[in-house]
Parts: sequence; structure tokens; C-alpha cells
Amino acid sequence: MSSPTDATRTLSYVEALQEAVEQEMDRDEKVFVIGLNVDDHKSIQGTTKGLIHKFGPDRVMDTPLSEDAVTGISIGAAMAGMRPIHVHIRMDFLMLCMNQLINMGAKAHYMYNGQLSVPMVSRSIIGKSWGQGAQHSQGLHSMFMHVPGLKVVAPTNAYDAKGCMIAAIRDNNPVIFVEHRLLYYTDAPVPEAPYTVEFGKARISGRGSDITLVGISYMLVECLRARNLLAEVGISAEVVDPVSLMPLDVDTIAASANRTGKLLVVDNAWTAAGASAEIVAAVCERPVSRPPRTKQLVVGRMGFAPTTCPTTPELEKDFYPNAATIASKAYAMVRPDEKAWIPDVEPTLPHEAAFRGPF
Amino acid sequence: MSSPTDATRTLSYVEALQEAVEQEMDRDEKVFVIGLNVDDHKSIQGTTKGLIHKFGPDRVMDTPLSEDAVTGISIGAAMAGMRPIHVHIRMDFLMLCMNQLINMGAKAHYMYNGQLSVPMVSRSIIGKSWGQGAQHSQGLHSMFMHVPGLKVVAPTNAYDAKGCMIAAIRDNNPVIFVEHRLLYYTDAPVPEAPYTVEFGKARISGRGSDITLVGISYMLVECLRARNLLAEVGISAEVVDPVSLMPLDVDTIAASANRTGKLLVVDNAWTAAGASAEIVAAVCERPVSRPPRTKQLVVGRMGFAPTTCPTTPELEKDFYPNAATIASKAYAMVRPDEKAWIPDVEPTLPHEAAFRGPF
Amino acid sequence: MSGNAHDPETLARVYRSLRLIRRVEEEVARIYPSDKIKSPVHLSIGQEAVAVGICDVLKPDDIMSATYRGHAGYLAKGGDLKQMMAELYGKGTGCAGGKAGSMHLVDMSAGVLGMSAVVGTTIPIAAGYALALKREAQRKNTCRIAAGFMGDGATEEGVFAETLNFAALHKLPVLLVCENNGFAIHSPTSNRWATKALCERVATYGIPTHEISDGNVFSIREVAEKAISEIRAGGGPQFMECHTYRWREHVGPNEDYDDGYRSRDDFKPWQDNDQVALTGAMLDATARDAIDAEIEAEIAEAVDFAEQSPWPQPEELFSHVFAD
Amino acid sequence: MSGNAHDPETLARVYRSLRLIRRVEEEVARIYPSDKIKSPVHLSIGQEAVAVGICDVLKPDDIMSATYRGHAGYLAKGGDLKQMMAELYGKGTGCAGGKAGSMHLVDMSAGVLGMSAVVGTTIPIAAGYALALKREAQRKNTCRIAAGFMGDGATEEGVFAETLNFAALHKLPVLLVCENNGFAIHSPTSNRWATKALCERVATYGIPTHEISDGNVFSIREVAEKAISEIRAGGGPQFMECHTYRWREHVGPNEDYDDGYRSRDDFKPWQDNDQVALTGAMLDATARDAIDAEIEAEIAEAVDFAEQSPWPQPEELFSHVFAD
Ligand SMILES: Cc1ncc(C[n+]2csc(CCOP(=O)(O)OP(=O)(O)O)c2C)c(N)n1
Ligand SMILES: Cc1ncc(C[n+]2csc(CCOP(=O)(O)OP(=O)(O)O)c2C)c(N)n1
Ligand SMILES: [Mg+2]
Ligand SMILES: [Mg+2]
Repeated sequence: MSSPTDATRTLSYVEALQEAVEQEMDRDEKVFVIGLNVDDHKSIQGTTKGLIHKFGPDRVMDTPLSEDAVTGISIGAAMAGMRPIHVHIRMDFLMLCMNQLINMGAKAHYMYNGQLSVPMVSRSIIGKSWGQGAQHSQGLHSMFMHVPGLKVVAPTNAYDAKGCMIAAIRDNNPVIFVEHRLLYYTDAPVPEAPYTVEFGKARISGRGSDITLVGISYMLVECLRARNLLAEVGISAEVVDPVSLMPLDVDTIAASANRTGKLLVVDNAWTAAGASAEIVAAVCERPVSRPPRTKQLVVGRMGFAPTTCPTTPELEKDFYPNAATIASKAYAMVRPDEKAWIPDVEPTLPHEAAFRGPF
Repeated sequence: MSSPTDATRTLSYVEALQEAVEQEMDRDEKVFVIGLNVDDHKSIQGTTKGLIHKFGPDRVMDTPLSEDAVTGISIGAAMAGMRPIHVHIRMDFLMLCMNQLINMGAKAHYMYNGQLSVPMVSRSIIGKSWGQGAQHSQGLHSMFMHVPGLKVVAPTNAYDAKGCMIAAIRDNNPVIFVEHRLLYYTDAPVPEAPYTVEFGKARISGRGSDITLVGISYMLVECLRARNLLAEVGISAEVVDPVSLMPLDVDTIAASANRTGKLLVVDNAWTAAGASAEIVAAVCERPVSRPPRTKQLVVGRMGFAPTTCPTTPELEKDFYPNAATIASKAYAMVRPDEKAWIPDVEPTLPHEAAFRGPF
Repeated sequence: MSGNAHDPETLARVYRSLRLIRRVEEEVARIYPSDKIKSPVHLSIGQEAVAVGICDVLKPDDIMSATYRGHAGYLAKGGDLKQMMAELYGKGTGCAGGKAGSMHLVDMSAGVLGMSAVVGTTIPIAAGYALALKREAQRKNTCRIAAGFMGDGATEEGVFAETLNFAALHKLPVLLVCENNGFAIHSPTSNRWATKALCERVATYGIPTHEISDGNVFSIREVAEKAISEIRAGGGPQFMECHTYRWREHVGPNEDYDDGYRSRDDFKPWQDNDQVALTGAMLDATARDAIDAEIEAEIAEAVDFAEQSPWPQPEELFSHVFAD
Repeated sequence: MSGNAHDPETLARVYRSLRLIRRVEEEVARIYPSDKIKSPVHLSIGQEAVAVGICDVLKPDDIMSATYRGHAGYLAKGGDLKQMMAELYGKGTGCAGGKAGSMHLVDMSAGVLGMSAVVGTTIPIAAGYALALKREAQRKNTCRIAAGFMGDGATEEGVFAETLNFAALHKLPVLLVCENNGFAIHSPTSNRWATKALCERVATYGIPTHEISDGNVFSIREVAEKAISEIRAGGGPQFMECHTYRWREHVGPNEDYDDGYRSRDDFKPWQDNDQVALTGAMLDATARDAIDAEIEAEIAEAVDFAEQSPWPQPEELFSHVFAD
């Protein structure tokens, strides 16, 4: 069930996540939340709000700063049939528990030939702006896409956030759940009753015919803005939201790209050996028709600048793709013979500007 | 200096690595080797042979099993001007020190705006066969290609092993040095005098005109074998060895692919968001000429099966690409209208068969 | 040694377990040069007493996890021998269908949680399983426990310290066992440990610790018995450091006393302290011979099973990547 | 309190350092609502005594590393104030050209090794730097040392245990300092520590430890002085656990006593023990006023410098990705 039509209320991404977890904890006593500060008054920006009061400390566990062990403990508990949701307030911190995620979580079911499985969720939040900088801003989802046995989802709106979270909790495999903080305060109609969003199905977020834009995580928002800018100059962009990165719905993306003849993938991450490389390569290597098309598919990628993320806003603004730079690149791909065009817009969205410090 | 012509002797890959390190330790007292068992009688398959006797325990340091701290300690020592070579007997173990490599090693120079640098080498060995299995066989180089600030090299022969190792030691950045164990006992002419092999320059390992095969790490060997098989059926394959993956010489690969019209990248790793995705995407997104070519570039990727590595040879043999499967895939790309062809050859090379247990 | 440890049934059971492990591994070593076992084998020959002393006290539905040096633990906990042998052969009838080899043995029907080839990995996993067992115990009135085995080298990994803290903080029903054989591959603890005060360190987490130096299977068993009953009663984790000695090379079937990193003299006292022989000597010869004969038959049957079993089907490569 | 600690020069210097940090951070807090400092700021207000007591004993060419809560350490070690303020403002004249912000301060000319926003990361880095200093000392006849600061939360990370073992094993000239403020964000140590026996645990590595509970800058300084001279003499690492209290919220400029996770009553004894005030009171008023005035001028100049400084040039985004 994945149609947003029956929703009569609007929730923020934060509320949607919170509701998904609360409903699943109600449904299944095996589900529990674990992570540093999941039980405090800030409740991970509200995403774990109220859970400690309703379910108590056995099911909403604060932890020491021990990402590696807590991941292993979550895996062990999952092997015993529990369903941990392990929360990391920055995706960067997953680097501390790569051994457990990659060498054990991803592999246990296979290595033990099905005798064990690891139904767990690793929630990982991506930071941006306000000086998040080198170590609080990374989108490292491609590392997890690389390794068989892990699923990776990156919902871009509140509806998918709830549906993907419920699906992730019910999934019998480790799921890396990618949450961009700038999406937290975006709203969408979200049904109250529990529902799942199926992994491996991309969404067409906006129809178009001249170019396909694939936006990963927060970059979906920028792609949709770019689509509006492009419309002003008579270019019709189709925007695709992969929703889940592993499994990846190459069919939908490739079909769109084959229709438009142009594919631009914009990731909230570096491009080198990243999700954007995967999508471009996967589309390009598909035999579309035989004999091969006579027209070359034009492809491109955008993502973080090939640098570490600087903290100062003056440099940070060029570190990320935005609607204007995306539109500009799309324009060049669609109209290669015309001179470059850069739309003149504020790079900052209202909810982005609302993201002030301290954090 | 990167031409193998002046070599009058033949060394194995193991000997070449050993010689590179010994010569650099002679040249620069800041260079030291650190890692578990680097000083024992097995001397990391001979690659650290004799170093403990010549340089003593201060420069050839055995360590506790503490990959994360030892990486941080190496980074700290490097910041202070030393040049550590940190040895990991399996690349899989790098997952234990990702935090230090990704969040500190890769970023320090940038984050501190040049005030510090991290001249270190992380040697990581990839295992294959004899039941290496899930946790002793992974080629995880793509994770490191993804993150700016790291260099990644994967030499495929003894000549490049020596030259790349010396270049890595002299490099002022962290270098992930990828060594496939099945290459260890391959020989090549290797000059005695120290020399460097420049990063970011691919090699054409065999000329050809019908298809470009890019072989990463050990897969270069299989690509060269596939080239011979293809020659028997009248297909001329060009084989490219990227040597260094970051920086990556896209120019050479793209030029070759544009010449042959077909590009097949074979990695000693999974393909999803991997080095093979990067190479295919990088080539495809290059504007070759304008107006665009009329012929579609045909691209493909091969790598590990999208599974965890099983230990039993019966399943393991299908986990890896080999000369026959590569030749077969290349054949299908070059002659899409003919029926499938699988050359009938032993999948095992002599030096591979020689790789017996215990390990 | 408690009198209890020597009751005839226990004695016979302990001997049987020690002897089975010893003989299975000797058989593995014998077969190894034939290249039928294409798997790195880390033999426990000489170290059997640790796994046996502890697993003898565990109940069938308790959980045990260990390392790539896991044959002893697997067998001591009651893991299926035929499936183990087939696994070493890489056959489809192996405990993991040939996917695991010697280093990742598993048999959940006997409570053998998977082993791991990355040092230290299973330590938090055992604790995590114990977390689930603690929750289970809140609903039942018995508590299953998890025993997590590790080498001395594993205690140097940060995850060991992290796990101790977490397990003690949450009073998890887990027994952590360090099999201290003095080496990580060829590196002696003196190259790796600042001090030998491992038990003192663990005790600072409020975890009861037990250092057992004599290698005696009944000493180990006696300590384990008390520790396990306390853990089961909700007392939280305990820790055992059992000194022992690896008789063969780190990996592979052979001895390596001529490699220079240790000497046959170091081995001598451990050889004299051979628990298989000493425990066997406590039995009367007839009883012992009967057990020995049974074991030989069992092993022969397992080897035969492994030899006769089919290879896994090629499509098995793609099974169990994801759980449904 | 040693008499030595109270000699007039030391007293003035220590007060100056305490007061500078306090006032700089108060100024940061004052400026913060203007959004000119777009960087997460983790203030050390109330914790100054730890950094000051220790750094006052360090020599200029000794090395100090710390965490994202690093303003105090940076200034105590002699890091440039103007460059720090410009860095917080994201200006090109900042200590890292605007790339580091508040969380990754660095000033190698003052021996301030970079800070890190990932908890625990700098612990082994300080030890690694110390490894290089140990080698250097083999050639010179003095030994520089490295001091590595961390929070109480950082001691829960496995890398802390790993580093202790390595540092003790190799007798590295490193002083590890835990600023125990009782919280990791809002999580109290009681939620995270199985026991409070941190110093006992560290001592099991053979590392001399010192727990200082009174928060007094001279107590800290006195212990540090002895520890550092022993480390310099080749005695190997030492460890200090300094109890302290964070007066403001975890990150940001405000107080948060109404958030429910701690109370103003908890704060009271620490407020009464304010080291800036108490140390200031030991000085005569004229001397103190002179220092205060100097500090105000210095801060005003630094803020002005930050305000007036240009933004980094756009091409700086691409500089220093790789070292030449
Ligand atoms: C994390 C990790 N680092 C290194 C290795 C390589 N390795 C395999 S076995 C071993 C020795 C471990 O020693 P110990 O824990 O004492 O166990 P033992 O082999 O003595 O039973 C090492 C270092 C590994 N498997 N995993
Ligand atoms: C490895 C890691 N995990 C989690 C975080 C999130 N985090 C930021 S500050 C902090 C608190 C750390 O507490 P402590 O070490 O006591 O330092 P304090 O902030 O009290 O100075 C946490 C958990 C982080 N930055 N790094
Ligand atoms: Mg050992
Ligand atoms: Mg704290």
C-alpha cells in the first residue's frame, strides 16, 4: 500500500517517523529503540518523542558512546528475534560501527545459511548547514549499497518516511535508514493507520519529457525546485525519487531516461563510486533495444564537491548542488549548443533558512 | 619514471613490496612499519622480511589487535612528520578503523586548512580461495575512492607494486594500498634502484580494437587471459590497468573505450556503487565530441556476485569473474547478435592453484 | 576440584567431550594434506578443557558464541558433528551448506550462535543475544544465558571494553570467557599487553572475574558452574580468563615449535597437563575404551558423511543473501 | 595546594587564562543570537580550570589535542584568539580559513593539534603524536609531550581502551585527561557507566592515575606538574580524571536548567566553586583589573578582527583536499 491518497492529515517528517515507531512498538513488543539520548527531552529532534514515557527504559534504551558494541548488541538481539532500531544522530558516526554492520550484520544471514537473520534498523541522520562541517555532514549511503545483505532507504517526504520506517522495522534484514535533517520539518499528508512503502519502487515526483532528474535524499527537493526553474525556460524535466537505494528500481529510472534521452543524477553525497555512479552505470549498461539506439543517452552526475565539507557558509554553499546549479547543468545537457544559463534564485529554501543553531 | 625497460632482474610481487619498503626505510628514518605480526618469521608473506633485524622494533612495530587506535596512532605520528606504513593482513579489517580513516585521515589536511597532513600508507591485503569466505575476501576499495582526501592504488604486478609503494610512502596523503594475495607470487622485471610509479596514470596492458577491458587488481590478470581467449575467436580486446583508482585516469580509459566503442570493467569487488560503476559512469558522462556520437557506447560491468562470499570452492568459483566468464561477456557485447559463447578453459591459474592452505 | 565434578556421570561426559574434540581435530589434521578440507583450520588441540569445562554446565537451550577457533566450542555445546565435518569439506549438507567453512560454524538447534573470523566481532553479539534472553526471562521464570568465547587477542579490541561496560550496566546474562593461549598468531601477549591485569580490569566494571591458571577442566567447570548459576539468577555478567596453550600452529594442521617464536620447552608443562589423557586416566579402562570406540565410530561416520555428501547446488550461491 | 602554585606570577597567569576563556565564551554566547557565528558552539564555561590547570604546565612546543568543546584548550594552550574568533565567524582569516568552525580548532604554531567533532577520535591521535615525540626524544635530550583531552563520554569508546593499552605498552609521553562533567549531551554517567571506577580501570594498564574532584585549578595544576615532569622523564603515560561541571547547555549559548535533565541545585556547588572568581579574588584588585581590562581589549580586538575579515575566496573550497 503506497498511495498517499487516503491521508486526511498532514504530518512533518519528524512526526511521521515518531508515529511509525510508536505504532510498531505498540504492535510488536520485540521492537525497541536504542541509542544515545533517545530518551531525553530533545528526543532526537522529536522523532522518539514520548516513547520513553509510554514504553519505559527497557524498550527505549539510552546507551554509552559505544557505537561498535551497541551495533553488535543490536545484531545479537536481532538474531534472538528482537527488532532493534538503533539511532545515530549523524551518519558520520556509522564509521565507528562498520565492522559490525559490514562484517557481521550484512553477512550473518548468508554466512550462516539462513540459520540466523538480523532484523534491525540503523537510523542515520545527515546534517547540513550551520557549520556541520567535515564530520557532521556526510551522506555515506553508497558504502552500504556496495555490500550485499544490507538494504538502504532514503525517504524524502513524511509519507515515505512513515511507510519506509514501518517497512524497515518489519524487514528481516538490516536496513540503513537515511534521514536528511533538512527534510525533518517538511510536511506531507500521512495516513494515520500503519502502512508500508515497498522498497525497490522509485516514484515519479514530477512528470517531464526533456530530461530525467534523479534526486537522492534531500537533493530530491532541490531537483523539484530545479524542475520549476527549468519550466520557466521551456524545459520539461521529469523528477524521479528512488526512495530506496538498495534495492534500487533501475527499471523506472531507465524507462524515464530512455524516454527523455537525458539523465542527471543528483546525490546528497560525493559522486565518486557513489549512488549516482551506480545509477548512471546501471542505466547505461542496460541493453535498451537491439540494434542499439542511434542516439547516445546523455548522462551526468552531481553531488558534493570533491572536497571535505567546510563549515563556513561562504564555502559550504558551493559544496552542495542546489536548484540553480542543477537547473544550469540540466540546461546544458538539454541544450548543449546554447550558452550556459544560471537561474538567478536564492539558494536557500525557507525551511532550510529556518534551520538555525545552536545545532 | 615508470617504464619497466631498465630492469635486469625479476622479482615477485612480494619481493618487490619488501624491497620498496626496505629502500625507503633506508632513505628516510621517518618511515616505519606498524601492524600485527609484521615482525614475525612469516613476515606478512615475506613482504616485511628482514626488516625487524635491520631496523629493530622501534621501526618495525608489532601491535595489539586494536585496528582503530593503531590507525589513529599512525595518523598522529604522521601529523608529527613520521611516515607510517600500517599493515592489515585482510582488507576486511579496515572496517574496524573506518572512523579514523574516513573521519580523520581523509579530512585532517582539509579540515585544518593545510596546517596538518597525514603521510601514511594503509596496506590491505585481499584474500581469495581456500575458504577465505565472507570475512577474509572483500575488496572494499570503492569505499575509500568515495571519500575525498584518500588515495587508493591497486597495483597488479611486481613492477608497479614497487613503484607504487615508494610513491605511496613519499606521498603526503593517506594512501590505501590494495594488494591481492593471488598476485603475490607473480613475477616481473623490477629495477633495483628506487623509482616511483605516478598515481593517476592507467596502463594499456594489451592493445586491441574491438572492446576495452578494464581489470582492477587481480581481475587484470583474468582480463589478460580473457584477451587471449577472445583472440582465438577473432576478437581483439584492449586491456587497461587503472593502477591507481583515486586519482583515476579516466582520460586513458575513455580514449580506449571511444576507440573500441565497448567498455567492460571487471572489478575484484562488488559492482554496486563500486569502482566499476565509477569508471563506467565517468566514461559515459564525458562529452566526447559535439554533436554526440551517433553510435551508442556499449558498457558493462562484472565483479563479485551480489552475494556474500561463500567458503566452499563449489560456490566460490561462481562468485568471482574469471577469464572464461569475462571473455563470454565481452563476446556478447562485441557480437550481440550471435549466440552466447563460453570458452572451455580451466578457471584456475597455476599460481592460483599453488595457493594452498593452511591459508 | 569439587567432589561434584568427579561424579562418574560428569566425569564420563567431560572425558567424552574432551576426547571427541581432540580426536575430531586430529582427524581434521590427518585429512588436511589431502586438500579435501579447503578451509583455514584453527585447531583447538590442547585448549579443549576451556570449551568443555564451560559448555558442560550450559543447558542445551543456552547460547554459545566463539571465534574462528571454534571446533571445540561447537562440539562441546553439542553441535552436530556430521554437519561440521561436511561444512569443512564444503558440502551442501554442512551446517551452513558449505558457506561457512571452519571459521563460521553455526548450529542454532544446539545453541551454537555463529562463529566469526574477525577477531572480537562475536563479543557484543553474545551480549546482544543475552539482552534478548534477559527480556525473555522477565516473562518466564528461568533465564537462559549466553556464553561468549574469545581469545586473548580479542580483549585488545575496543569492542571488548565497550561490551563489558554495557553488559555490566544492564546486568546481562552473559558469561564472557577469554581463552588465553598467550599468542595472537605468533605475537606473544608481552608484545601486546601493557600488563597482565586483565581480570582486575574487567572487575572495575563491577563484573565478577575468575582467572584459572591450571588448565584443569574441572577447575574450569567448577568456576563456571557457580558463575553460571549466579548469572542465571540475575546477577549480571561474569568473566573467566582461562590460561591454556595451543599445541599446533595458529592455523593449519601442524606443530610449529621450530619456527622460533616459541619452544618445545614452553609446551612441555602443558603437554604433561594434557586434560584428555588425565581425565581419561580417572575412568576405568573399560569405560574409557567404550567411549573411545564410540567416538571413533562417530568420527568415521561423520567423515564418511562428509565424503559422500553432494556439493551444494550452484544456485545456492544466491540463496540467503536476504532473509524473506 | 602547593605554595608554588600560588607564586604571584603563576597566579596572575592562571587567572588571566581562566578569565580569558570565560570572557571569550561569554562573548561568543552574546554574539550568538546575531547568527554571525554559524557554527555549533560547545562552551566550556565552568570547565575552564581543567584546560588551564594542565596547559599552564605545558611548554609552548608541547602538543595538546581536544574535542569539539575545545575553545578552552585552544586558548589555554596559547592558540591565537583573533584567528579563533575569525574561524567561528567563518572568515578566511580563521585558524583554518573558515573550514573548521568551532569544532575543529587548530593552531600548530601554539601546539594546538586539531580538535575533532567525532567523540574519541583525537585520543589515539594524541598518542600517535606522542609516539613521534618519543622518537624525537631519543635524538634530543629533552622530551616534548602530548596532552590529550576528552570528555567522560569519550572514555566509553573502545578506542580509549585500545589507546591506553598501546600508550602504556610503548611508554608514550602522553598525558590523557578526562574532563568528567557528568553528562554526554543530556545523558548522565549513571546511564552510561557500569561503575565510576574509571581511574582504577586505567591503572590496570600500569598507568598512574589521578582523580581530582574539587575542580580547583591549582589542585589540577599541581597534579599535572608532577605528572608532566614524570612523563617528560620517560615514565610513560599518565591519566587525570578531573570532575567539573558544564554551566551552559551541551551545545549553544544558553543555560538549560529548566529542561529537566539536571537542576539548578546540582549547579549550585559548582557555581560557588567558580574558579575564575575564586582565583581572581586571590589577586589584588588593581592587578586583577589590569588583567581584566587587557582581556576585554583583546577580545574586542578579536571580535573586530573577525567582523572586519573577508570571507574566504570561493576557490578555497578546493584548496587542501590533498597535500602536495
Ligand atoms: C580484527 C582482526 N584483526 C586481525 C585478524 C587476524 N587474526 C586472525 S586470528 C588472529 C589472532 C587472534 O588471537 P587471539 O584472539 O588470542 O585468538 P587465538 O587465535 O589465539 O585463539 C589474528 C590477529 C582478524 N582475524 N581480525
Ligand atoms: C562518536 C560520536 N558519537 C556521538 C556523537 C554525538 N555527540 C556529540 S557531543 C556528545 C557528548 C559527548 O560527551 P562527553 O565525551 O562527556 O563530552 P562533553 O560534551 O560532556 O564535553 C555526543 C554523544 C559524536 N559527536 N561522536
Ligand atoms: Mg590467543
Ligand atoms: Mg561529558
